[in-house]
Amino acid sequence: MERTIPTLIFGLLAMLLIGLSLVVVTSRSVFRGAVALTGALGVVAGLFALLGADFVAAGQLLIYVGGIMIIMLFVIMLSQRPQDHLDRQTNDQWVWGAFFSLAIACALIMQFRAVYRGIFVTTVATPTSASIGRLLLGDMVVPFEAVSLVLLASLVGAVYFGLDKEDRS
Amino acid sequence: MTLSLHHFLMLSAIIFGIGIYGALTRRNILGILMSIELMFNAANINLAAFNHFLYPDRVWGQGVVIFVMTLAAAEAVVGLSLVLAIYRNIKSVYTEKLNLLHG
Amino acid sequence: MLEIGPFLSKAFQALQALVVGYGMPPLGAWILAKAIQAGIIVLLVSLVPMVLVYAERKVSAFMQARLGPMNVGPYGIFQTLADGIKLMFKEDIIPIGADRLAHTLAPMVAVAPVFVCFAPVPFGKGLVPIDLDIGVLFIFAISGISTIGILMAGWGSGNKFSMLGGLRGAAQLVSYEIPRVLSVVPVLMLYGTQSLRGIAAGQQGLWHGFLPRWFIFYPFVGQLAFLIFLIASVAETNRTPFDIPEAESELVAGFHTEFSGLKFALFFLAEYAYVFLSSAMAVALFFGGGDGFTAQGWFPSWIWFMGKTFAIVFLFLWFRWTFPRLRVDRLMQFCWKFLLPWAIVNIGVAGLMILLRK
Amino acid sequence: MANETSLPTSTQEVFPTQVPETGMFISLGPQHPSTHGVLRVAITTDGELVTSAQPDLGYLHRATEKLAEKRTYPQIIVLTDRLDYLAAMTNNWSYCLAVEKLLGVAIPERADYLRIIVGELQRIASHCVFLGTYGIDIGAFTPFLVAFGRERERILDLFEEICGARLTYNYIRIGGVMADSPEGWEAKVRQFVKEMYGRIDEYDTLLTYNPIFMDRTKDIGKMSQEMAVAWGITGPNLRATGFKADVRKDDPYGLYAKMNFDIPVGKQGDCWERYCVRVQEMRESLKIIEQALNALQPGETMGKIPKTFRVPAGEGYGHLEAPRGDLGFYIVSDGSPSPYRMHIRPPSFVNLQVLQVLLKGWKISDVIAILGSIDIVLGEVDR
Repeated sequence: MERTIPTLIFGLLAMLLIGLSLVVVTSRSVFRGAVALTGALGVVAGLFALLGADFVAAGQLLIYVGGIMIIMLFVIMLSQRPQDHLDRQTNDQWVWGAFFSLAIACALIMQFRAVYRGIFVTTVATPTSASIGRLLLGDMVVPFEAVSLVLLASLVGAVYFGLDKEDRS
Repeated sequence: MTLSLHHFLMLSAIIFGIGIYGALTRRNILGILMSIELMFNAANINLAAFNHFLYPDRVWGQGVVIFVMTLAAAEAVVGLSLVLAIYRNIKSVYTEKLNLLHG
Repeated sequence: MLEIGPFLSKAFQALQALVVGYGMPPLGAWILAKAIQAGIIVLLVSLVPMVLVYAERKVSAFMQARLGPMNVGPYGIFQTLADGIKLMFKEDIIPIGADRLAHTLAPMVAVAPVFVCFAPVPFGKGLVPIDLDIGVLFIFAISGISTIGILMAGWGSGNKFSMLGGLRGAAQLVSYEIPRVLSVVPVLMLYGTQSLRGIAAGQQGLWHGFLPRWFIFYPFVGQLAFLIFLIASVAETNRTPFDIPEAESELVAGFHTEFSGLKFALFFLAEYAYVFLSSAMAVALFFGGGDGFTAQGWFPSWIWFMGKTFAIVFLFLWFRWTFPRLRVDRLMQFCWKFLLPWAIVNIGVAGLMILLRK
Repeated sequence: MANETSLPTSTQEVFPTQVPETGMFISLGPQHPSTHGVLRVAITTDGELVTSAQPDLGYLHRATEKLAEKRTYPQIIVLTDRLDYLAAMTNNWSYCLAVEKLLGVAIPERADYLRIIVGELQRIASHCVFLGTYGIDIGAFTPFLVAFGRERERILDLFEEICGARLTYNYIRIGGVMADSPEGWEAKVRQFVKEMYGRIDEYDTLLTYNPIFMDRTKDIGKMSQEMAVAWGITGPNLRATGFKADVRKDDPYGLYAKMNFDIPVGKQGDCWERYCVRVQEMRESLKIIEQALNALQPGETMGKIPKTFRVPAGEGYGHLEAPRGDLGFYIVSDGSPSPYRMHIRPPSFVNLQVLQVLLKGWKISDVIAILGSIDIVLGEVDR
């Protein structure tokens, strides 16, 4: 009983995630695609929670759903018109793209099945925020600072691209 | 049936494949960006799964997930501001319209 | 005393023992107990907005030299109920130019996260639905989902005013989320936990025998953090003076222009539930939760908590009926040039304080 | 930015046939909460910035001027009530001034003082509506119910007592006023005036000096003096630019020459000063009412006017300072019981025209602030 419930939840989340991802790449309306992606990211947060990564799950919701996707939808609202879903949304290479991506997915799945089959874990998940905090400001402090520099650079870059031509000088 | 590492890995492989398909075939720059986000998330699922199943007493995998998310945020912000700049100049977000270097 | 926390936990234990006795597996019994608790929360979160709507109408009436609702029931207390029934039976209109899916889903996406957000709120001693270790972060993360609902409403209505409202809403909510989260960081630093119950528990007791050990009474840090949190919370709930996404006189009704009936009611429910949530968070973070300082024994802790929460809700109502609306660019300037720097300064000062105390 | 005084070159700007290349086209109205009636403003925007704005009128046109040609002179007063429905008293008065000029009749002194009292009360009531609705435009709801629902209501009660109507009074008649004030009315007006001073101070604390309100309105929608004169702006909007013009002083009608009051003026003609001039005017009106009440003596309230009369052929123009500006009635008579032609110069209509240059370059939120501060009444714009 205790074992099957996580499996059930996983199956549910997996189906939702695959379905929503397919909507993301096939939907004619970019807006609907983005909403589906938002849902997919939420489902990924659920998977993180299932994996015992509570802090990362909350971070996923906060950063992806509450931040990135809102900016994404913002840009969609600025650059799309509601009637744009009448246009074709895929290019001419979609057959080759499907073949190629299917090949990659199959290769990966076969590899994973071969190498990582039957690895279980019995430990109970414990809260992780304290240990992640120690990790980020301890062992990982150099990448942490590097990432903050990258963020700063991207912020400056985004502001620069966002300016009008006459404002740039 | 009990959950095992390869379930998560297979799911992430499928999502990664879908992401590649989207990135290869979408006409819309925004669609391509969204597909890339999907691929990022496939990788994140892997990282968290490896952390959970192989090293349950440590959180390095989760730390890396946080870095990936931060970098994805940076990527999205720059990418989207580029999309807006492109849209301002050529009034379109379709990739085949970006042919200024085509002569 | 009427401490219902221990009583409730005993009742749930008895219930679980009972159903296990009838042959239900322990996990099933646990899920049943949690489902009942969730049901109580959903009921509470659905009922509180009705009280708040009535309070808002009465408070605004007294501020505006009039009586407010008086006809339905004594002093009009059933007015909200009547309005709710009216909204339920109104026609659900979807405009021709609308994106039907987004238009239908938007109110649900806006309202669903609120219920989840109440999970880690400590309503009193032993009255925490789920004592999450990442409580504060959890609430911020989940409540961010509601913004998607606003954007979907703005896009899905197929209306320029709604679209502008949605755009403004996205910009505003993303911006004010940042100082709101940062303003809480000093609290987390000081008490060393993200659990709302833990934070509230850390604020018990008195300084010098009369001043409660609430975070708001820490010199400088406490007041500034509360101020930033309060302002950003008002902005997050789209209420005047930050109601530009639904600015009535400019954008008709912004993102919910095209919504009628139950869908409109859901947006309303979300707004008031978020007001209640923000107030409850402020009480747990800054006002010691269910702590009753010197008058500790006079009332049970959940009455203290609710009383303080409604006092802060009153602040929300007061703001709304006193201030005009900010302009959209000034709103952004206020967030990025005033709130954000001060929130960061506040974190620095809190760090210094903790260092000096060691 | 907004200093050009030329008309738009083509109708293309008014009714764009296609979506503008950058930004979008918004039809603000005719059904919109802050156009104060059925005005439509066709706006094209670039982001939130307004690139062009065209007021589009006529939704409320009732052909008042043509109707007047088929009515007898006393019957037309009823029509004037419906022009600026927030200031019907001054409409009546202005029309009666024109007819009285043609007839050459004298008005009893008491009637003239009563006219001043109700006229100034009407100005306060009208500015109360402005204050309340402008508060709503900016987003503050409380001033509306305080100014509109409390003070204006008391003035309307006073009007109801003196003439039986609350909105369309038909009180000021050719040759005098309809009826003398009822017993105790003057004391009530005195009481109201005494209390009103405090109320206006209350508005100041609630709205005028509210930092957010000042932020929304100061330096917004600036109008230079030259521009105001070129577009024929009158009333508080003109005075806010610093131009000291008031019909009550420049061309005194009735007994205003005897009254002692100031004309409040602004400096730079932004929204906040347009608002402030009106609040200041309410105080001046209170002063005038006090003086008129002190000078009020018992006596006749109607001149010697027969029930039916013919107006000698000729033309007459009467104008006065209505709450919204210079309101004029021009009447051409051919000696018959009804005018040959009547023309109205409505201040709202003239003030409205400046919007097409005043709105350009501001944000959508500012459009609402500017539109509200011009203070138009559509009943008068469309006539």
